[in-house]
Amino acid sequence: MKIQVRLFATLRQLAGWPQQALELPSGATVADALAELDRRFPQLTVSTRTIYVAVNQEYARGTQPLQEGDELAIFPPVSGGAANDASQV
Amino acid sequence: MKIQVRLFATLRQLAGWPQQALELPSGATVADALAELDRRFPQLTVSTRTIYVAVNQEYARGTQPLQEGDELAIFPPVSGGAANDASQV
Amino acid sequence: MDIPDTPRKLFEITDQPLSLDDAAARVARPDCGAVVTFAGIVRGETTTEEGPRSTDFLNYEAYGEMAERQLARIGDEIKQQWPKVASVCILHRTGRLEVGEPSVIIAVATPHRGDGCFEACRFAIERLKAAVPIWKQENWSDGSVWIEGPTQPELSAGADT
Amino acid sequence: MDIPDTPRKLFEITDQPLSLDDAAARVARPDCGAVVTFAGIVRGETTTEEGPRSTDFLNYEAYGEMAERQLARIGDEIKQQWPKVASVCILHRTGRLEVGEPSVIIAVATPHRGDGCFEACRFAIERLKAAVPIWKQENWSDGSVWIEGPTQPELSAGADT
Repeated sequence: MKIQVRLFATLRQLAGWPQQALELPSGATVADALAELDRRFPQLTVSTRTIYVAVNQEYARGTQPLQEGDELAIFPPVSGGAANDASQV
Repeated sequence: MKIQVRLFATLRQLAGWPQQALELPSGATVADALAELDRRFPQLTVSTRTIYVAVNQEYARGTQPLQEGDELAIFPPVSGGAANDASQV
Repeated sequence: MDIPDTPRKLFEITDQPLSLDDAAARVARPDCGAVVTFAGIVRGETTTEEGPRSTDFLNYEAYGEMAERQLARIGDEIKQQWPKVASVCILHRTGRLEVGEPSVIIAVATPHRGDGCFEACRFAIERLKAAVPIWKQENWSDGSVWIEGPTQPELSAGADT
Repeated sequence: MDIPDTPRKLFEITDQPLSLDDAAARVARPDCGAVVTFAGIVRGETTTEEGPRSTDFLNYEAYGEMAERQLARIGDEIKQQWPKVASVCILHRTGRLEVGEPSVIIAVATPHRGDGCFEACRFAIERLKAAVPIWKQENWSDGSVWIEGPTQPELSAGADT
């Protein structure tokens, strides 16, 4: 099955692309997709980095099964909002 | 001595004037000024009404002595601010 | 929210329409990342114990010189209570106000959002309603009345006369 | 603060400049007399443990569709927690922001000021910073870095992989 992978912020910059199709075996989970991405794009360092994952724009766990056509977004901890000082603002 | 009396809101409407000079004996207090106003302008009902008094733009008590040229403001409990519902807003 | 070249008044009684963006610009500081504002708006519909009531417009009257002095004092009180507050602006409009227009706008700027901007803004509107010499006249289709706020015994001249 | 004829979005990710008056107009309701707003502003000077630091500009990137959905969810959470809140608007800007510009604006309208508008506005900015997929890149004279917020363990995909 084929899913769409979207990357944001640091991850997008590390990979050099914002969106790409990924072929996965039927029945694959979010964790399987991350392992496949780690193999194909080691510069993403998804296995050692703190990342959030969303499937079809909802936060998801590694155990979640994926479906054909799903949108899998991978991104670092969010830092929107108030101002330019992540630790204090 | 002569002081300036200023009235606001309901009191201004009851009296029909916003500002007027008032002649008082030397040494008169705020309470003396209110008694004189009550005598000369009974429609103000200052003796029975809840009023605030300011002398030279500072809240004042009845015991405060007045000086020549003082500005004595008399007004009802304030109702500025949020919205059109004094009791709840 | 440009920072103006010439400082504008932080505590002002005015007959001109009020703007939140304008108030926020007046408190803007290069080291402030958080601005909280409060706007008091003229309501068209009010729920009362006697059921819904409809307002046509309001008239606000102020003892302008004293009111601005009292507003500045609220600013001083805020800086004592929340020392990280960098700037406070309180604007109150006078004259005729239509439904939907703001009668009062408060803006408080702090470096970070946890530095008291929410608390200080709330404090300002409570203090304003208690002690700043401004009065509103409510106007309905069938008449008008001057609204008197709740009595503040410590401000009443009668307390010791 | 005119009430617009056509409703504007209450939860929006946009590359256009943000305005407090605009956000307040979006939450305006005839029965609401209180509007509280929060604006997060790009600071030019920040005090850090290593001393003062100067920012040139910020870049914000968002996962727009998901971010707007998460913002709307914050609005739902607010209405559950503060049932008297009549309307919530949350706007976040993306792209390049200069010092002094607001990156996020929140507006909350209630009938009266004691109906939760201050508390709900504060809640919204806390939730936004924790869960809405937006990232900022800080740019100084000598480089830039993507800021990562504190980790929310309950959102991390690795929690049970």
